[in-house]
Amino acid sequence: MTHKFYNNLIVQSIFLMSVLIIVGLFIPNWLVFVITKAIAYGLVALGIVTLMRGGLVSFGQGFVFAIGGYTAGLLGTQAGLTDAVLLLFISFLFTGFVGLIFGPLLARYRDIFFAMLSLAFSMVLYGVLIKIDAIGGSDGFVLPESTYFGILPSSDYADYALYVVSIILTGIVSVLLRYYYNSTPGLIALAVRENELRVEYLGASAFRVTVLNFTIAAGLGGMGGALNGIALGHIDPEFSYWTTSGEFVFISILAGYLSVPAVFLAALLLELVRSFSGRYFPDTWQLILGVFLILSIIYIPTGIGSFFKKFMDKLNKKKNE
Amino acid sequence: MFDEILTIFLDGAIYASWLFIVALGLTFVFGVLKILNIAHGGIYALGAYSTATLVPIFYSLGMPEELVVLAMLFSALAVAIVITPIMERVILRRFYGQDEVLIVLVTYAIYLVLEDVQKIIWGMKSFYVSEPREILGAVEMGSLYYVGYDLALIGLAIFCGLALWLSLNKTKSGKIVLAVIHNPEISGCMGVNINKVYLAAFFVGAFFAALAGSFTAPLISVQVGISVAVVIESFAVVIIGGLGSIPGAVIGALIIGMARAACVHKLPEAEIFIMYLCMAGMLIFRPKGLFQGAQARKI
Amino acid sequence: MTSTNYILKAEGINKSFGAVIAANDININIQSGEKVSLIGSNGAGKTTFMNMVTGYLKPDTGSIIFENEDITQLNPRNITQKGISRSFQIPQIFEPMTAWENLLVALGTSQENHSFFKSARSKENSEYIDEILNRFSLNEFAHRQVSELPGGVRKLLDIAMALVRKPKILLLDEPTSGVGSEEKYPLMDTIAKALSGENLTVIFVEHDMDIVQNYSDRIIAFYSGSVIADGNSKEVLGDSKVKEYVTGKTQLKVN
Amino acid sequence: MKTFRHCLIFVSSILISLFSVFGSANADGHKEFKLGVVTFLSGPAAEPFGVPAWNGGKLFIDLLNAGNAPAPYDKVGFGGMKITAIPIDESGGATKQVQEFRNLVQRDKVDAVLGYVSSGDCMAIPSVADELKALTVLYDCGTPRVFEDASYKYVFRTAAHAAMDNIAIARYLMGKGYDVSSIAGINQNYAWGKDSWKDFNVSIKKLSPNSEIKNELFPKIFAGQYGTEISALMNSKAKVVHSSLWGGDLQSFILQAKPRGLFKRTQVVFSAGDHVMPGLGNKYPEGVILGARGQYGMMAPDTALNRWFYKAYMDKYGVFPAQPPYRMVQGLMGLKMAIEKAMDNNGGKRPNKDQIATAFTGLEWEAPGGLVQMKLGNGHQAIQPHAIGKTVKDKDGNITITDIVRYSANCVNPPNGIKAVDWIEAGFPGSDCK
Repeated sequence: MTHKFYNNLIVQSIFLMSVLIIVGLFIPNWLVFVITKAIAYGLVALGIVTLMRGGLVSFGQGFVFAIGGYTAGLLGTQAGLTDAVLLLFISFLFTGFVGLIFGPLLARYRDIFFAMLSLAFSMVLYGVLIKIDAIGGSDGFVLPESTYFGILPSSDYADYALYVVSIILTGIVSVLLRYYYNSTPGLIALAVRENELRVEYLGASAFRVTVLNFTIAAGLGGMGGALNGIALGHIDPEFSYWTTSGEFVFISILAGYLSVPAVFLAALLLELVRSFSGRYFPDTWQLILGVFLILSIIYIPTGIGSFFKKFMDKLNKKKNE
Repeated sequence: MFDEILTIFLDGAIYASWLFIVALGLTFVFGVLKILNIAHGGIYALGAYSTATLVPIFYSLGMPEELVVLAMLFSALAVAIVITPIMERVILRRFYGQDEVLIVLVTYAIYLVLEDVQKIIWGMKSFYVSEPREILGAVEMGSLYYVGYDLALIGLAIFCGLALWLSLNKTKSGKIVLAVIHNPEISGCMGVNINKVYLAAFFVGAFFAALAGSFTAPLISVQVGISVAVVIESFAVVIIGGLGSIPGAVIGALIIGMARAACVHKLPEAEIFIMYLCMAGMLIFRPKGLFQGAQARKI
Repeated sequence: MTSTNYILKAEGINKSFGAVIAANDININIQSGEKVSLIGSNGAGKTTFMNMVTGYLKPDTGSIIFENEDITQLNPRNITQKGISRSFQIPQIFEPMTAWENLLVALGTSQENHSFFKSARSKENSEYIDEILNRFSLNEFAHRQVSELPGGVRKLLDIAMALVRKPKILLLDEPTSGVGSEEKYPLMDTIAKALSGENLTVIFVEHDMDIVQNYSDRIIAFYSGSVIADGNSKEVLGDSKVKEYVTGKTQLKVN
Repeated sequence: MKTFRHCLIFVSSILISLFSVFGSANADGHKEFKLGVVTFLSGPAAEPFGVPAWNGGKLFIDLLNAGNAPAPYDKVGFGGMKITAIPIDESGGATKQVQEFRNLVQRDKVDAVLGYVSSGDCMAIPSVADELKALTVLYDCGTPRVFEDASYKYVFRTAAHAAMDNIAIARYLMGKGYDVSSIAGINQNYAWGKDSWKDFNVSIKKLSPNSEIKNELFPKIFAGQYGTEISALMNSKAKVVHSSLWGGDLQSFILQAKPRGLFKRTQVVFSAGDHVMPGLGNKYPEGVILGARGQYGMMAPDTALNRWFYKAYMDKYGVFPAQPPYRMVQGLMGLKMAIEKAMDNNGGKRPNKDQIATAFTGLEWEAPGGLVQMKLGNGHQAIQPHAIGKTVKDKDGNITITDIVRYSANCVNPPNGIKAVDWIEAGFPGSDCK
């Protein structure tokens, strides 16, 4: 039964990825780019969702987002490494490692304190980044154009190449995370969310679960930051600013913690709302975004993911009958 | 030498006073409602705008100059009276008892809305109300001139802090608020109207936010975008002092104020960074701030 | 007698909360396989003792020895891993999950070397959980969300979760509290049945003297932080101090 | 279930409204020139820069579309094509701007983008612009590094960079015999502020080698509170205090420093000081030496073109135009000239962007602030004449500018191929001051 489930999951993901990759050829360039950006934000939000499954929300994912972005950027400008896949992977590993270092420091805290301390860390990083002139200070710097396995795509296809890479990457990450969520440690994380005391009394470490989730979230955040940096071709300390972190939290709350695809859908939704309101209401886009945030928190408090789950449950029930 | 120390001390004290007034409402609202109100910065900006609007009207009515402080107080009060029912009653109240982080997000959304509300009401124009700053004249301190108004900010900060602290600890309603801070559920069972306490506490917080804006207005050009930095500065103060603690806010403001003044005079390269450095140091050595108990874990 | 005979030893435990003395020079030795009940009025120190054994509280002085190892300063997690599990007066279960999932979490926490790529709902795990559900007669509730379950079932589930790890000592904190009087015996029977066949040391806190007499072979009576009687049920329940401070004169019905 | 329906309605209504708006925007006229205009519409830079600049831009675009501008700008729109402007808010940082830029080019399919006040944005946009082959006019930002560190095919800057402002101020101080034996600076902590201070203090040291730097302050941008900095500047007792602060920061600095006597004790110079004059009015201090980043506003040359523009702006908005509208109009004029030149070369047909880029390179045109010449950065970076003056109260008590000294473009701008800093360090070789 379990094998079937995973086979299904993998088959489904490959199918979905192929569809998206093919669709990418036919949609306008700007939408390809918006989706790539939404994936970058979605990856970070997926990290927060992973934390949320353990009962925590980080208001400072800009911290790892910026570290990931700067890692990819500096490898590009300083070490001449321009392969997008490699950059994304290295950023993932490096920020994951950073998460492993900072995780224990933060894992002692819960609720609002965790959120605020993570926010504080991101603001400290912001302070550091605007101070270091060697990496552009508050102006940030431009990233070199990315290559893909040694090939520099022509500018017409650069966006599409990155889109394909990010779709595949997201597919892999989503499947892996689904595995993790369904595994025993993933289940224990959910239990920590509900009753940490009991988890300890059952002999498992809530601390360790939190550090693990924080590390995963950091890695994902870093990868998202790298992807965002590569896609835009520019990074600056704004990556670590509190308003950036706020957007990630919003995406994860909008998505809820029940479904992985919902996270990316939420990210895309935010990206579209923001970019269209910025385009058609340049004077009042913040108002529109704010009202959108409030309304969606009021009317979909459990997130889009809960509908996904309900739908899937219904589907499964029908299948079984 | 002595001159320089005096200058650093005065500059630091003025800046710290400003920070304290800005952070006071934030830390108080957190203490009572457990809401970290990002929209605090937006209310601050509204306070500044409303002062910039009301003070010229006040002068045009031919009122005596010295009483302009009343107009400033009134404009802060007006902002709090308008904003509290909308924010607390209409929006935030729906979220009580839900995840605190969700509420932070809601206040962030409100912050975004307030940013554009300022634009819709007051447009893109800058406003100047430097007149109140001229009442107290200038004072010679060491080799420098200080503006009396700036020095009076120190007094205002002390007054605000003491007033809030005393009314919390020495009055009956203050004690009720303390009881709610300690345990809202039990206080509710004992007959305290929690909703009322929350409304009042939010009002006080909003009033201090607007007051900070009102008294900053004469120092700056009031225009769009003045709130974003305030959010993070007041946040730094409460992180250093400990969320929800009034004495903590005093210390937090003093640490940042003094450190910044010392940097500007002695080590200007570090100035931009010093606030974050204080915050980082505090996070590493005492992550819950100076005035927070150590317990944070459920176990 | 050498200490090896005792699975759990409490030596000279003192604990106070400000002016309240919760443990006053407590010395208790428990042998493997004993079924011990702790009695005493509220605030007598029973739960404090239990909390100190499981590491939630640290004694001011004295030490707790489990299988010749000092566990006084260990935290609840480490103590659980050593083989002392507990249940709670108010069931500590994961409300939005089903009973089955609750046990799955309990099982997961007892396993080492987790794989991140293997579903927790594996065949082995399912079989084991079904067996436990069976032992506790919980089968019919397996796939219902626990927040909807009746009190007695919640209690059973709480205990079942503690037992998943196959502990050496099981501490039950008022297993029948919050359960209707007519359900108490069936509940205790189910528990006793589930625990039978294992050489398990059980320590439980209980207020109902009938249950105490019927399900334990040793009783320890607490009063105001001190142990005032310790022995078999006849000795303890007949003790004049116990009558005065714990059971009350009239309530006692000796079989 | 009810909430589910709510959610569905909510999400779908958002999507529908978004796409309907998008759909309607996609209609593409043939005789139309779509121009993305990026400038600050929110945040602290909106009031001093973004909004007046766009006011000037809007006014000029309307006049062009109506064919009401004087020669040589009297053709309708750009070479007969009506201009449709799409304004975009510049706030939110360089990264957000890169994204907005892509949206303009890829989604709205604009024919050109004109914009960018912030130096950070100007550093970030050009590489994307070239990657997307999008014609881009940087109309305002200051940092000299855009075309010194790299070269771009489709990017043009139609105003001189900040080196000119600071070199001219240094020349003014020397020329008028001010005491520059000690200097101090307060500049924002980012490209603009740092570059400005460096250009200024190196220029001063070249012109007066014994000059000593007393104090260099770099408060963060939009700090708003300068009490401590003012004390430090006054304590340093420097003879000259230089600042490139702008917008709300400059206004706040002036408001805070004035009652403390900074402007009385010290000679203060503002490298971009005029644009806050319309707002501050008579609160502006006397005796301040200031530049306007060109011959703009009160320091504009007395030409027919300038008189026309000054009056048009004044009539429409009731306030005199300071540097921002001048600079945007200067950029629009350059773009117009380039397009029309390319059109002529193309036999009167609508030129493509490569043809426009070729025509733009090395272009010269007469703007209200004087002759603009695309001489640096291999024809992509403008130079222009400059003016420095000093504030004074006129007999009605109004603040105005006096003692104006004009500098030719070649006097205060480096020649092509040499970095501004290097040129200053080398002692301004080849400079031609009349």
